[in-house]
Amino acid sequence: MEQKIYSMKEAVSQFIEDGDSVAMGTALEAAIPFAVGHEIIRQGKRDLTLIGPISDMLFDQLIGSGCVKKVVAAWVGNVIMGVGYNMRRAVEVGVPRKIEAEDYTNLTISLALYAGAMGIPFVPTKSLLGTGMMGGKQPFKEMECPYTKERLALVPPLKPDVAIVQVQRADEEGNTHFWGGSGVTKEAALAARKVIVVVEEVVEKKVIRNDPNRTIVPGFLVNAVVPEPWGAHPSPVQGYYNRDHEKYMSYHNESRDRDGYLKWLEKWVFGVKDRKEYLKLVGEEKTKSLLVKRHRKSIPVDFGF
Amino acid sequence: MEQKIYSMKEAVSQFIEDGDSVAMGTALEAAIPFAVGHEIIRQGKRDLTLIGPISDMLFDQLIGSGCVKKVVAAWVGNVIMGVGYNMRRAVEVGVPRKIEAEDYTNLTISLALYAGAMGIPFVPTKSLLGTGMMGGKQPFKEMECPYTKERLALVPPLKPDVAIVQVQRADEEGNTHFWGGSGVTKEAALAARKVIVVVEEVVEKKVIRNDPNRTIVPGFLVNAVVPEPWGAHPSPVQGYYNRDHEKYMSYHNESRDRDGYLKWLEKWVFGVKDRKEYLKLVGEEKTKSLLVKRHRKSIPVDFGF
Amino acid sequence: MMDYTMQELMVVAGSREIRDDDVVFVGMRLPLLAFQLAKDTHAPHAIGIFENGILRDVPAGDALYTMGDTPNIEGAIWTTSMMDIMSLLQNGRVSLGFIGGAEVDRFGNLNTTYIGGRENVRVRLPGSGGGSDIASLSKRLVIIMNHEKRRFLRRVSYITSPGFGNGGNWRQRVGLRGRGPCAVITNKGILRFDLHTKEMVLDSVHPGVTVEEILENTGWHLRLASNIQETKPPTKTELRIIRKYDPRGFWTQGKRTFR
Amino acid sequence: MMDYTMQELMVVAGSREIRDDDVVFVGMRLPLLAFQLAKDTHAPHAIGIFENGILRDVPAGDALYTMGDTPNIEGAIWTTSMMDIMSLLQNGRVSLGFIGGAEVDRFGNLNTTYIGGRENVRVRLPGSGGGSDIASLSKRLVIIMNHEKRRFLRRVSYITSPGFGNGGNWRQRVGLRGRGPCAVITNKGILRFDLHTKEMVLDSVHPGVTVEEILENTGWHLRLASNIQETKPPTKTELRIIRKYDPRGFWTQGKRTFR
Repeated sequence: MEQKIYSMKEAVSQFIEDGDSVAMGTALEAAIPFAVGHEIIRQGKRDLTLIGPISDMLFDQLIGSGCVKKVVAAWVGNVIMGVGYNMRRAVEVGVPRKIEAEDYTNLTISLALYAGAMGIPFVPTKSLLGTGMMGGKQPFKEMECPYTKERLALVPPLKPDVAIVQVQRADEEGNTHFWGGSGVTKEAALAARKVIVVVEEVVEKKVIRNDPNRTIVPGFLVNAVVPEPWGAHPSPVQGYYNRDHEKYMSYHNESRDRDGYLKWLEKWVFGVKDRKEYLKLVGEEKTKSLLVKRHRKSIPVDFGF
Repeated sequence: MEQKIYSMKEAVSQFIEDGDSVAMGTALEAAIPFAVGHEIIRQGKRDLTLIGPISDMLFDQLIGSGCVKKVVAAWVGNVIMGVGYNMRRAVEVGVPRKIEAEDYTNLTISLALYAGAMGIPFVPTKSLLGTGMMGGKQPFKEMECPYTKERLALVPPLKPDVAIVQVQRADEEGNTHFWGGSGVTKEAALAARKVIVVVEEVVEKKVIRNDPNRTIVPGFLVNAVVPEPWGAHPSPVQGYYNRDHEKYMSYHNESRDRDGYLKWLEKWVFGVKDRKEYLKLVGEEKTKSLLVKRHRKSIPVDFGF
Repeated sequence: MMDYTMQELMVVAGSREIRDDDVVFVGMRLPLLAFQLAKDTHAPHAIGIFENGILRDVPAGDALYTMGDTPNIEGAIWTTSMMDIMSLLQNGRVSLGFIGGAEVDRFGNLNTTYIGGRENVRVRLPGSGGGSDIASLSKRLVIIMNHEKRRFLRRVSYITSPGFGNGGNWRQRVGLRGRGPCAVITNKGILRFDLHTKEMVLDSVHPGVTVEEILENTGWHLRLASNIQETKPPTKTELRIIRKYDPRGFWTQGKRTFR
Repeated sequence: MMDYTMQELMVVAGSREIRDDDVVFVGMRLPLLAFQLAKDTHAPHAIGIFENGILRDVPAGDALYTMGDTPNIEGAIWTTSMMDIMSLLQNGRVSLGFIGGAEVDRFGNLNTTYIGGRENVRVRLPGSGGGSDIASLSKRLVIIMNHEKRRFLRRVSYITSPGFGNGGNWRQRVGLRGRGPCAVITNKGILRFDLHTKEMVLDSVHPGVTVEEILENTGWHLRLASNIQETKPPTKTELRIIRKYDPRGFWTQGKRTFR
């Protein structure tokens, strides 16, 4: 069997190329692949198109670091604090560079990725009609339904070059378990050309086989499995750690102007060489405080015969 | 909270009306709601439209009992033996009555139910093109894609009046767990106007809450929960009992001519008043032999915080 | 003496829009608190759905800052994909949605994307998220936002989430399904919409606020309902419940801290 | 002396069409056995998918009669919806599909629905199931069926699963994606398709069968490949494996019993 276990450095270097479209943050506010994002910044990837439903801080960081040419998303900012200042600077004044934005809604970015996963050239919807998202350079068209004669907006597929799938666990072949609200994770993975899975734990294949309904991506679609504990911090991973709210607040304040952002970047991304060093900077006291305290275990079901 | 626990008799009488379209057998060869089907026959429901992907014997029984006006399906027969003789007699010579058939494929009936669940008036597909399923009274249209100019077939939504969801367990409010290959179960339930859930076991709500990713239908869409152990026999229910292959073979032989079918019907449906009596007829030795012997339990995951 | 904040009053007003049989597209911030308050008071059977893929019938076991927080998944009834949740919405299964906005106009259209319009961006805001979908597709819609002249405009420069367009039967003309907004809850009062023109009308004024103050903070000549009421203030029970779900006052006391 | 059945030979021929890197849309009956045989011999990394919502990378732990049998779910890698599986197919992720049919014509079109055509039904067969989708969308397609004159027709009266229509570039003209059938495995021989005309050509003859016998059992003037081979018979190992997966001979020995 093909070897699929990679370090974060190797996986980003080998599977994300300049100019790629990358789906990230597919589970919305949870399981955001911050470790991947920071490694992309360290490796200086350029001209990326970021694809995601909402983006809680991560897209803002990649934009502020000059990695991004275009954002295809329903929302870009900092969920508890509001705007993303790097996104504002890039769109409003072209700092650090001008970026394009394709504006979706959460429903329509789901439909676009699902169309990509289903292999069809569009899906119709009753959303978008009458909004500013129609027209211009936006990808949507309008048509009359041949059945009902009602107005429909059409959403063409999104097929990311790479989907980053941040989850609890996978086996060495990339058979991937996830629990919690999955957002567009499965759709993005099924639509993508390459899939990188970032896991808290690599588990034996038996763990997957004992609960195949928990699988969100089958291994044959996966190019790399990256074991990276705490890879989603400060976002939460159900069953592993909770959200570190303060980090979102301090980022908001620190990134308010360009200099402040560069200082943040120097400290949290360039100042560390990998996730281990990053976690040292976060501090053990903090990570300990984020661990799961109130456990709620699923009750086993029988897959036997 | 609204009382949703019903006996099979009550549920069929109250929620399935003459003329309704009913989605059944949504998990294909597994978890087929035979107990529901037999109660429909006993209550003499008429002019039903049956909706399902494939139908392993159950649709054939309902057709042979005169309950059916129309079949909307990808396949109607007996999976290990081939044709369904009642389906043949109904279509070829109108016995016991002439029925209409709308012919789908497994992909397109999925898309139709999914379109129903998504609330959109069609989904395009690359299947169906060039086949006999296009044209005539069939529901599909053809169009040129406004993006790619390629030919597309269009599949309009199916919105069943009733979806029968045969599963392992649900709580009293209809929050429903299923494991195994789900076929079109979720899509049918989300598309339907009424949902009847048939369970091997009614469980405490805590069991659902401890594993919300296992939920396939949320209770607010469910009208009735029917506790009916062995309700799917002779089809299998993962973790509860295996498939009784012999019953499919003997049915095939017995239903070869109309008289044979009527004898089968007299013995297995009209000869018993409910599932309990049916199981007595099957015999304890047989049911025991079908129980799960090689257990395979899922490994718990933590939903805590 | 006012022993509550205007945010708390907004939460209470929001919760009063929730009926016991509602399926509520909850969103975050004040609407989330409104949902939790309603669950604990007059709407114990209401169901809350969240676009990341969550359906709950009990409030979360700890304070929430985002819908993806771990306590919002613990004890849920259904955790699934965004597609499934948005399908419920598009299929007409959601009876009530809440959204906020940076700018609103007299027909209830919201802009949360481009201040100044797409071609002439002055401020780039985060965008729609699920807001536009909720405004387009939920049966009833409640808007919650601050009442300021720069936010309450005659005409928004960009429609992220459609209200009634340019009024009248615009929604039908463009093909939208949901009935459009039924209330705008601000930190000064509650506004509703004229049945025919679909223009916003001042319906109630919060305690301590004057009609004049509201008119001054509205960017067009706001029409008044014939019988403007005073908004009923929060009860002690309601305040106790809100403070249980926002223990640090992050959303309702303006205390932006987690310590 | 032939110590195997023609069904066993068909299984072996089917398994030889499977490559180690294939994602196979398995189906049931002989193709399922072919997949299991290939897994245990030359294609250990092949993946099998089943339309009820199953993906497996090891054969099931007990004999299977339908894809929904409990041993087919036990030990699977992914159990999910039909939509997900069919999406893999439509999205070009399936490299090989197997289907059977009641009638086939010289361009590889299959009828499994209406013998006599839809308007003039002589026999109503079960219909497409996933067959039509697999024929339309999988990259390579292998047809497995019995070789009889009434089944091998110049022109089928109804196309359930499209082959090459009326030949040439018909598939592109009607908008189909998959490359169409690459082999027809029967109980008498193996047929392939002319690269340009897309008409069926006899490629190999099973041991003990003559070309004449095949021509007599084909409803049109069947063309012959320039170098017709004899189909390689099953090895002992192959037979042992087949009989492990069909221990009662239900599919390959014509023993329709479970005792």
